[in-house]
Amino acid sequence: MANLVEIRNLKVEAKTDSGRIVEIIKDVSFDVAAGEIVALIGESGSGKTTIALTLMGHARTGCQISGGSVMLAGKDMAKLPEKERAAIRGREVAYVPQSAAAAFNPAATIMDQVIEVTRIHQLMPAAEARLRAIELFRALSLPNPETIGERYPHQVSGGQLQRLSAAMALIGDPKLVIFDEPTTALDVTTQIEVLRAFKSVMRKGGIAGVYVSHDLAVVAQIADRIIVLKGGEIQESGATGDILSDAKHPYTRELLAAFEPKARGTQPVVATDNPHILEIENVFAGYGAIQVDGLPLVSAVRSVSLKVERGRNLGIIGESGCGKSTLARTIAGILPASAGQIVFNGRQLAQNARRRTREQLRELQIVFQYADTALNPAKSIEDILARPLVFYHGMARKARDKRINELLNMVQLPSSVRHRRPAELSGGQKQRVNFARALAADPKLILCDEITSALDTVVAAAVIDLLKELQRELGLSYIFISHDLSVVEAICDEIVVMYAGEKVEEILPSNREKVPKHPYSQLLFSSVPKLDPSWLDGLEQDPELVRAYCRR
Amino acid sequence: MNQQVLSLISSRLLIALITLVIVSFAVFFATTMLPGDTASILLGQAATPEAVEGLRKAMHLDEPAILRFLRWLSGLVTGDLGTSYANDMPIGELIGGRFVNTLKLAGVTALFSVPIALTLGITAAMLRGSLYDRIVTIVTIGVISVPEFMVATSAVLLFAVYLKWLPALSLANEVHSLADVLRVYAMPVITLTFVVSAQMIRMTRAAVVETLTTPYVEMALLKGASRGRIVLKHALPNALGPIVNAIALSLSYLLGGVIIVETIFNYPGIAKLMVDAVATRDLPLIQSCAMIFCLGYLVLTTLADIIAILSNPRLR
Amino acid sequence: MTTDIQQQQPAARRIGYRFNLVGALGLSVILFWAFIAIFAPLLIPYPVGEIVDFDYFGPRSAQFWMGSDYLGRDIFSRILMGARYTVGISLAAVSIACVTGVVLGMVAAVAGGWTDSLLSRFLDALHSIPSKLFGLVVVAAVGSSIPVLILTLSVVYIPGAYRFARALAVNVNAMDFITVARIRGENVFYLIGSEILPNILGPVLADLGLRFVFIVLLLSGLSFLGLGVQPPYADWGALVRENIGGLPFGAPAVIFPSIAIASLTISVNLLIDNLPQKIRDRSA
Amino acid sequence: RASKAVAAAPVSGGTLKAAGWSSSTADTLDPAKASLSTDYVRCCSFYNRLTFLDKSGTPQMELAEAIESKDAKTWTVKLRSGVTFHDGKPLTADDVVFSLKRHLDPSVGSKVAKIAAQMTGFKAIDKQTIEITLANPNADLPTILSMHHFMIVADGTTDFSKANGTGAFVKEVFEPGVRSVGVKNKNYWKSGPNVDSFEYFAISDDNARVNALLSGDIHLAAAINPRSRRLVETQGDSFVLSKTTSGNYTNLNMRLDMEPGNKRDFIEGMKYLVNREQIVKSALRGLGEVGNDQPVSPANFYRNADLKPKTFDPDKAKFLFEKAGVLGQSIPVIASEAASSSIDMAMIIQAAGAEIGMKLDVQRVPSDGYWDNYWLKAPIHFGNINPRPTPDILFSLLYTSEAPWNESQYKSAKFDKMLIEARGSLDQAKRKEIYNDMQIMVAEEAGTIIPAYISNVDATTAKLRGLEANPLGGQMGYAFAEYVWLEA
Ligand SMILES: Nc1ncnc2c1ncn2[C@@H]1O[C@H](COP(=O)(O)OP(=O)(O)OP(=O)(O)O)[C@@H](O)[C@H]1O
Ligand SMILES: Nc1ncnc2c1ncn2[C@@H]1O[C@H](COP(=O)(O)OP(=O)(O)OP(=O)(O)O)[C@@H](O)[C@H]1O
Ligand SMILES: [Mg+2]
Ligand SMILES: [Mg+2]
Repeated sequence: MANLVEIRNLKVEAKTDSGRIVEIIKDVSFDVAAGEIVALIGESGSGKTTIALTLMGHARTGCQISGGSVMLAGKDMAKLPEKERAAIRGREVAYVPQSAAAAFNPAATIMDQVIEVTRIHQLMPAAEARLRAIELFRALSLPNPETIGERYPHQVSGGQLQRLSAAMALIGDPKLVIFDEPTTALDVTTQIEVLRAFKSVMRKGGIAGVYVSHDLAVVAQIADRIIVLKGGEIQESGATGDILSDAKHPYTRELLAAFEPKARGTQPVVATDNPHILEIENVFAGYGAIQVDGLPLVSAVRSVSLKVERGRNLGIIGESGCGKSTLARTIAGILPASAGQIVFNGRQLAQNARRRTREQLRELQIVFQYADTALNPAKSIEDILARPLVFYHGMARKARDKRINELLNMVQLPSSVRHRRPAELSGGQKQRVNFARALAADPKLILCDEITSALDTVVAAAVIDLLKELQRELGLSYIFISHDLSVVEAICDEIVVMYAGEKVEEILPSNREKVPKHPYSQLLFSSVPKLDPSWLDGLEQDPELVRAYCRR
Repeated sequence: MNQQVLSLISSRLLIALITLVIVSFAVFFATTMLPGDTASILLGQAATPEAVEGLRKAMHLDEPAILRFLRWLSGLVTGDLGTSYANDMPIGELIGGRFVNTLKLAGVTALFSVPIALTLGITAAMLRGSLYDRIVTIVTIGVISVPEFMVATSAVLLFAVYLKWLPALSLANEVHSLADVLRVYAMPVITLTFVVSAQMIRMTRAAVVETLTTPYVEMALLKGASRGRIVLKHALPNALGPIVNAIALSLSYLLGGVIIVETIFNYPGIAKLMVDAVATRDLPLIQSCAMIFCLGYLVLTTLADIIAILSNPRLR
Repeated sequence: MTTDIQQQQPAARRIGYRFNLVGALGLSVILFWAFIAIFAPLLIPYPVGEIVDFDYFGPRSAQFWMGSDYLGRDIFSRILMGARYTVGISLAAVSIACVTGVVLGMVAAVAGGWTDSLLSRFLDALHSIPSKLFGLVVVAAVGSSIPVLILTLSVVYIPGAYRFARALAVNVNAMDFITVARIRGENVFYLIGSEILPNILGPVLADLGLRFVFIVLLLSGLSFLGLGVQPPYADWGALVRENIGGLPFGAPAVIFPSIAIASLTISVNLLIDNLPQKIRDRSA
Repeated sequence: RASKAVAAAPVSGGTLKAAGWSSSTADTLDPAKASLSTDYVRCCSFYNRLTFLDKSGTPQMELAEAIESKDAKTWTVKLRSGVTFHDGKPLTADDVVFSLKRHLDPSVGSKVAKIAAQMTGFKAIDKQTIEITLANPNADLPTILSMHHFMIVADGTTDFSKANGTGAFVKEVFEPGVRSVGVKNKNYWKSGPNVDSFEYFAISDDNARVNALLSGDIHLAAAINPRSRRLVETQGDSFVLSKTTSGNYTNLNMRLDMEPGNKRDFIEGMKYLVNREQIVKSALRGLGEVGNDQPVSPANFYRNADLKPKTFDPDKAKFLFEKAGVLGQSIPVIASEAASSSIDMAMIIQAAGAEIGMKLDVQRVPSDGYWDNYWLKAPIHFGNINPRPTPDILFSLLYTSEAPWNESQYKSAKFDKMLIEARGSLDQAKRKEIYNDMQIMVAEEAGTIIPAYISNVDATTAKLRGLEANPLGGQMGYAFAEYVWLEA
């Protein structure tokens, strides 16, 4: 037996809501050698997680392994009785989930959950397990390794939790660890630290790994081999270097292409008396009761000023929690600013959306990050798009129908989606509908809050292209919020970097190379992974800076 | 325990207090709106104008309602519940023994029904979709659907009249030993267990099923944990809030809703006392009983909320 | 990408609601009783109040299909007519309770602040009064008639429906699409009617079913206490109650009304537990 | 002593447990306020009266040794000697004067204040003799004094919670609305009681009461529902039914001063519409006797046996209704569980009316508040009258122009005069003659339909012996505890 894992002709079936059986994994075969890290990469829904879970002999409810074998160290996980499977889980193969925040039981301490594996399989006495856990915490460069285990999951940061879930996987000394997009939910600055920790621990222990991701650049840093999936089938597989330099399959090339920086012609400024569509000055906003100084208890945005020119785009970046969304919500009037001025189209806006006129509301639209929650699941796409048409423009049935078709056309959706409900669309499609609804109002400015963050790279690139095209046609302006630098760079003329509620730097279009001057901006820009496999090992960041700006 | 928990708990207590004040207003004025004159009802068939007048004076019934409300409220606060119109006894004395009886019955019933309901609810959730689960579900629906007096009467006929294992009445005063407790409380407890468990079973099952679909439960499964461990260690602690809430609602039913059981088993509890009080238009007694029920409900639900707050480590 | 999603759409899904067997069974029993309730006066073999049998608690016979009651009346006719009251009153009460409770719950969730606290406190206070005793006091105060009965039953269950709907609506209210509608400038009525209601409809319907069962039972509980429909008519609970003396003999007069109650309530629950996916999914 | 005449010799010892049907927190140990059967039972076990009625309805002496009068206006009561209260105090004339005089004080709230009002003078002649003066002659005083409210309490008692009487049992426990327990009075002046202790409570639910008896929890279930008869009878020899027809009745009252009772033909028609046989058979399951619309029961000496009940004649009724012009109108009839069997009776009358096109709208109202809100007030409603020992009490309570409970607002000066006349007469034959005429007047002219006299049926275990019928009511006129015994 040469390989630790041998998957042969794996088939997984799922039962859809209407009772139909569909094959979501079609005839997949691959191997993982001992100590090797193999990456599974592909768009959302391509079956990455499903395959990863079969390695544990598990299929989510509604799914079922219907054919093939999953040999792990000589045992077929697909056919073992449940009891024996349970005995292997956690001991020989362990799992690091996509969202550690959801995978930790909120009601138990971290230590209890980390050493639970040793308890279940009676691997060692609890005291010993605890010592070993502390060792692992240290190895994963977690702060306060001695005491962090006594906390509850909500008391540590996302990046820390992700590393703790790795400790949870490693405590049973598994031969194989499965990582399911472990860094997707993290900030770039945090991602680096987590990746480094994973890499060193795996190397040291000679542990084999299956690393699931849709981000080629991340995978490039950690995997020995890459397997490209689409629609439940393997498209291509090969050593990391080969795939990056010499991809054969068109889908892989598409993935790679999403990384190439796109040239962007600066938009001509529309000549009017007032070149600015939006000017905000010294805006303060936050949450909680208003204190004596007139500011809220938790202040999330402090003294931010910015200007957006007509027909141009402004990008806002910064780490999670720095106040980007708060700022967008303040501009939109959802969260009234506690101080400062917002001037839109030459006129001062009321802080609260309730006191703005219908016209003002119409001209300034906002598109949210999660298309899922921004679309009413109980309504059809048609109804969703029709409402602003009726509400703002009082359109009658016929005109409305025509306009809906136009809008769908604009966002490149077939008119057949009209009668569907949001749940029947993919993530990218939903985000387009979301955008079409904003367009239906005929706005002048659209606030885009992380509208591509929930999409995978290929789809996100398509959405960005669409935005650019619409801007050319309709002369819109965007404020584009993201924590992904490449996305912002692709579309924006001007970039604002925020940190802890404040604007730290403004990178103007005149600065053609976009070289940041502020140390935080520098850190942020340098943390974006590159396609180069040696990037992570070669990356050197000022530890002083890291300590100052990363709340790990 | 930290500041946040303390402030959450104190705000819950404050809410309960406000509700109680609203209740006391509502109770007092709703009851004074009951038609019929207490004095003439008390005299029944023998009411003559002179007798009625005499009685009204003796009972302060000729004073305005507001005055009586204020007097009553200040009495409540100082623990003086007033005097019964019907028999001139202090309400505290009238209610005292009955209330203890009600608490006893509720306690014994809770002792039986809560573990039964939890066990059935949890096991049904664990074996979700199985034959066992379906049987439990159907049986609980069936049990919910049978009127209480039907359950009680059937139980009496079976256990008391035909089998003669248990007494048909539940005479709380005859309890001297543990064996007596079992004998005397068996019938009402059987009936009430039927009545209150079904709801608790449904709620427990739903709450546990909900947590069983969470990622951390899947994670536990992937750690190789057994079904029992998954449910007890991972699902249950997180389902505690809704379960405790369901238990609180059921127990509050045991305080005030058991009128039918009290009637059939002739159990001298507080619900029957209130029904009597309505019949005799004994306003102070009605008001006190109503306040006790509301207080019981509020104490239980507030307690459940506090337990839910305390059991949520995010708030610790 | 758009095309393959289109292919995944099974054509059959749009046609209508799909019930599974158990759900269909529940629905048909309910429809059966609804039919009986509507056409009862045409179906009854004997007038409801007439004493037709010299015996009492008579056995089943060709003449009296379900035996006779404690006065010697035909229980079959009484059950058929009783359907009117049990189904009608419970349905009316549950509708009023749910509509009021759900609307108030949604308003509280959307409006928040003072409105929410005030409504919540007030309905909590109402909730804390035991239902049977509440019914007793109300009937003592204003007498028993069908409208009073319906209103009493609905008032008893409004707080529950309110709590339930409010909890659901609060979750929906936190969703971005509500924010989108708000900053479009929509008013409260549009928000609750068009944005929130469709999303909580599934669970609300499920809750309505359970409440229906409780109302049927409370109605029978109230008739135990002597409140309820006017003679010679009687709801099923009252039929059980007035004939319970026949239980020791296994008299059909007490068995059949019990079966009727159980069949209705169990069916309602079976229907709810097996509601078509399409309705059930409309949850927050 | 009647009960002693029974062949089997009484056995002493045992705890007697019995259940009545109603009790509430208004339960009292004050005889003047007693209003529920449970109160009567308790009073009978803790106190004594001057007289009591035997099973034939004849007054017998209890605490009195003799009660005499020459003109039926001034009465002399001679007390039994050697009687002591539970606290040891001997019984004297002062106690009797106090006990009787209380009823005249409005603040006491006596239930028999109206009847007691005729006793205008009380005088303790010596320690053992009292003189009572009446406002008008009344030959029935010995019978009146047998009413449960006229129990003798110790002079000056204001707190009745000790139930300090001269009765067969000494109070041990009294919880209003729950139960009372008495233990054998060792110093009882009569022989007896047979049982060592006596516990009494109420089980308001009819079925529960019978079930408690059948399961052996109690020895006697009072006033069982006619429907339960079959259940008890199927149990074989271990249980016994004891039936008393004492004159309790549920009646339909139509006020003569209101629509539609002010139309003679309507009243007449209703009397023909009531199927008395069916009421006895279906509603009462045979536990009753057909009534003839007047209150003097078949057990009573003064009963007019020649007065026949109206026959059930729907056609005649229809004719009369048509004549009164009420046919086709919907006429409300108020019934309630408070007036026992009234709902069933109402439905029987309603069904008969439906046959001839007479729409009677039966409205069932809650029992609580019924006597206050509907009885005597609604144009057509049901009443329920407990047995009273004499026609004089019945008529003066229910039918004279001044009667407090004149259910149909029957007013007749002639009737009033006849009552005074009969009351003052010491000649029994003469009185019987007057009373017979008065019964006819009531049956023909008043708006009260008395379809049946309801038998009171107590169910007991066969072990309970010595229970006899009594015209004062079921449970041996509520005084059974003193006389019965428990066979081993
Ligand atoms: N329980 C289920 N029932 C039915 N279909 C399912 C179920 N789980 C997943 N699927 C389908 O199986 C396919 C593969 O899902 P999977 O979660 O493995 O994708 P993925 O590559 O991990 O996607 P992502 O990047 O979004 O995590 C998808 O088309 C999904 O819709
Ligand atoms: N409703 C709220 N109540 C209290 N604090 C909040 C609330 N919403 C956000 N915050 C806090 O305000 C700060 C800014 O949040 P904001 O959502 O604007 O961040 P962001 O930059 O959009 O982050 P992300 O990239 O994660 O979306 C954070 O510290 C956050 O914890
Ligand atoms: Mg996945
Ligand atoms: Mg954000």
